[in-house]
Amino acid sequence: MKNTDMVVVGGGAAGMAASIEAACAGAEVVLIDENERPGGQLFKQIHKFFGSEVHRAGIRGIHIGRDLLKEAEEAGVQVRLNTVVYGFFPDKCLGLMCNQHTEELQAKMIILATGASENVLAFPGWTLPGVMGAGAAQTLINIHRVLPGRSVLMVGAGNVGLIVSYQLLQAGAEVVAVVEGLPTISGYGVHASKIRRAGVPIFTGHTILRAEGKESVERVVIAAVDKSWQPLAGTEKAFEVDTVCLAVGLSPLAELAWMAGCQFIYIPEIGGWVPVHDENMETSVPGIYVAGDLAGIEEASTAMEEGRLAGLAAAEALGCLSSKDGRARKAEVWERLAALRIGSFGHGRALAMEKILRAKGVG
Amino acid sequence: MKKARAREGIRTTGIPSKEELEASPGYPKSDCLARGPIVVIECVQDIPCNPCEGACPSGAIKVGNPITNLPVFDVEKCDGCGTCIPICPGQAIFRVDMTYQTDEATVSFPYEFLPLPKKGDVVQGIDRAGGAVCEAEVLRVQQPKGFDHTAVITVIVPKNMAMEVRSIKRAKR
Amino acid sequence: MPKTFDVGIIGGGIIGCAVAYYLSKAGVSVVVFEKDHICSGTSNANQGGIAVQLFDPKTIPLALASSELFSELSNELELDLEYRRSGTLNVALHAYQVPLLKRRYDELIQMGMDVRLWNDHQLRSFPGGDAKPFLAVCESPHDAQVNPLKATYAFALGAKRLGARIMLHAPVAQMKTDQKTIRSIILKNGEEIACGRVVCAAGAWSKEIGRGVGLDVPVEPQRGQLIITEQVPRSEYPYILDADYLTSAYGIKPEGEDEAARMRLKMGIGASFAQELPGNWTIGASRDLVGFVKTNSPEVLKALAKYLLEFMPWMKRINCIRFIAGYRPYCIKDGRPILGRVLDLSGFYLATGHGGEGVALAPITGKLVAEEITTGKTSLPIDDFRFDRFFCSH
Amino acid sequence: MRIDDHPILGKAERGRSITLTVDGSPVEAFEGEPIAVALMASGHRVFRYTTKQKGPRGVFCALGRCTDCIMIVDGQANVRTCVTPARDGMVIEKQFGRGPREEKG
Repeated sequence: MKNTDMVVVGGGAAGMAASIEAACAGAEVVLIDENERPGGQLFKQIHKFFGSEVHRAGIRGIHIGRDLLKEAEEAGVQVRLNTVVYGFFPDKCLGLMCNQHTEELQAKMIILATGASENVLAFPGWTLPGVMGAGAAQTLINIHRVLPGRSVLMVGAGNVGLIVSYQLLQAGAEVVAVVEGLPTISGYGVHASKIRRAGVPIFTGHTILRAEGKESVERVVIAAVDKSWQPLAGTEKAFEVDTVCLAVGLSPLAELAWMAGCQFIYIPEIGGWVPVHDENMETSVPGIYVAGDLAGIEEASTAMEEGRLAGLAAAEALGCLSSKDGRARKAEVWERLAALRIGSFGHGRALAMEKILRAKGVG
Repeated sequence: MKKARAREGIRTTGIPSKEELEASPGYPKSDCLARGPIVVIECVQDIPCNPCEGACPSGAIKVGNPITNLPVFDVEKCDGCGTCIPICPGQAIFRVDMTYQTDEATVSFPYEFLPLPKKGDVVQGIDRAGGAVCEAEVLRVQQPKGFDHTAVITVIVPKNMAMEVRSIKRAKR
Repeated sequence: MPKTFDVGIIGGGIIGCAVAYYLSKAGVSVVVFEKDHICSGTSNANQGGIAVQLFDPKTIPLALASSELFSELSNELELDLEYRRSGTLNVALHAYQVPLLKRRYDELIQMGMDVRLWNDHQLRSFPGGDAKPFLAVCESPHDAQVNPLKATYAFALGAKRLGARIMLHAPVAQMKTDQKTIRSIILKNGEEIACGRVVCAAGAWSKEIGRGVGLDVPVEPQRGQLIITEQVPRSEYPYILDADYLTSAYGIKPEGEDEAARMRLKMGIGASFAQELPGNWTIGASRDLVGFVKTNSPEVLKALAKYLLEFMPWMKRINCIRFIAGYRPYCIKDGRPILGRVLDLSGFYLATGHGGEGVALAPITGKLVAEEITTGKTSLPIDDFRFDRFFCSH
Repeated sequence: MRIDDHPILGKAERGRSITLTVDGSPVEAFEGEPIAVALMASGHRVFRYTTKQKGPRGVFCALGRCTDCIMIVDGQANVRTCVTPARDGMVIEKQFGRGPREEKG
């Protein structure tokens, strides 16, 4: 069996940042991703990021992704693409599969940065072709450069729903409306303003009743809902669309963390079941770290910071960083992370993170 | 009346209300508009974000600590250069020049759609709700490399529309 | 005053639930103590096979009766258990297996079973093209498959409908006895429940339960690993077995013809490939005694996959979607189940040690143990399965 | 419905033009792009029909996770077209349940 210092599973924002930090500290790092190219969801984030200069605010996600790839290469991270981690076995041994061949790789430290998957919403007609995740539509338009349809109804006015609506417009589709069950828009108001200026109505307090069509979506019906989420009779509106995008939240992709025996905690605000971890992102299983959406659904900026934190902490645990240097470097990241979790949009996530730390007994 | 107001505002409609705008420290007081071209920051939520602060060459925008502070705009220092417009990830910064002509003002805004209009095109001016409110003549389309594909378009509109027009109607592709 | 039931059953797997059902049907008041939740131990990690042709001849009458009971249970329990008589093929891939297979065939014929040995044409026409040629195949067309999860839940729900109480997350701490007679059960949370009789259906955990009343129940957890594939079209032969399962019955040492085969035997791997109703194949099975360790090992998974391709090379391009491990409650003395009363402890019954045959034998186990509790007699003889057998010298 | 030009991403860079056969008809694709992308670009929306309800399915997650877009590719069923790169000459068929359409005489 092959051995290495560190394996990072998932080559998205968190995994790349973790790999770079650990490799720069001198660890031998293998970064594994099941896709043909690394970057995770960064390469479909074609909008400019928020935050401050240290978070690379004002830069588009694609460019941050390109920079991370370059840094990873320069740091000597071994990137293995098209490789699925199919199992987590005892003694930190990972089962890998690539081109129908399997092998095992054992690591002293493992960082799981497996990301998240989109939630679905069931309604009559939701299985029809044309109903898809908002993230799916974003992949199609921004990476593969193909429109999923000509006219779209977006369900969900969180940041994903708002951003993807805007990007669908940029790609040349029409977005007939954004529907949000809550009475208010939960994403950033500025994202909502952009699509309102572009002529897209946002129906808060509304839900999708059904999608209709013979072989694929041809029409949707929405309606206002009361306080108990029941549709109000007489408020139905119909739209002729060929696509419905669902932006109704994300859930951590936690299979490997479950297999590794990590302790979990249920926190709906950040996606449901998430692995408990300490301030170094280390889980209840010593030597196994988590970062990014797996550690609680947030955004690319926080994912990168969490990745850096996990990479530094794991490098420190390996002895690649002195505890003095490690502590100083981690303190910088903690500060940057804290800055992203303040205000009315960040407060709930900050509380959720405190809950996780308390569950680990370090809060 | 009260009920109607509860349904307004950025959290409900996606459009900042008049009250929200006027309460924001980035939104210039109406008497400042007569001075010449100045930026109008329509940032009304405590998003952790501050690139506008660093972008301004004359130090007219202050966010400070924490970065969820709303940007504070100092009209005295603003020379209306508009460097901040393409930088704002929320596309919430505009420029208004009420001194352009007697009856006409100019409005500059970020724009990321194709096709781009050309100087001299007469297009429809669009307000914050996406409605066409007036005709607008394209005065300038700036898209230098540093803007990273965010064009900044300047249109000429009737003066009374300068604080309403925030974009233009997208042309069919 | 503690709560009172006629019978307390320890274990909410398929055996415990089946015993609870048949007792409830006989009008007995029953409580099931399950330390976790229904089907959380062994009954959720197996292939649901009723491969009668592999059974030890002493157990075959029970297996046949059990399969008969299954054929009625979907109606009786008002839930489709996916019971189907899809048949099994027992396959000899290696020369040393051929006489074993033929010997077993003769035995089964003598017992009156409808089994067939394949002729040359059938051997050649097995689907799969370039398959390693099968040297001999014994087909048992009445062997069956059932969905083990549905069956366990159906028994539990059926018992509940008839008034049984099922206590989940209720691990047993101790059993109170008085004058060599069971009196009550005390749960880990301190609750005491009086029951005149106790059935230990604790599967792989039976040793610990037995120890609590001073009995040495010779059951150990045997780990079994399975791979589950994606759904593919239904095969004409959805249940394929390996003649190596007969080696222990006839005291023959299996031969490793090459390194891979030697490794396979070392890991306790024998072919048991079963296609479930939705189309997924379960690829088993491995057996090893490693204590309560429920993790999979990559070596076993790879060896299983490799072995599968010796039988069905066309599966090379099929995706595996999961793998699981479970405990088989294995009787380390003779591999046979342990059923019925215990002489030294009045009111204590065993229904355990079913190894890899718990699902197949669940209905008959439930029926016979219930009969013994309610009437003192059983409709099929169970002397060969009694706990006392370990202490009688033959 | 390909996006040839884009305000942020510019002109599309694509692989070599190739041809797939989809349910017997030629479909243009670009080498290396996911099969599903070529199908969507040529207006295909239904990729398969489900086993029990015979309901149509198309691309749902576009990440290789949900398996809604599986088709028969070069005779092999259950191929996730959203993550399988297109190669010249590939033969692609709609999947009916677990495999090809059952011809009933």
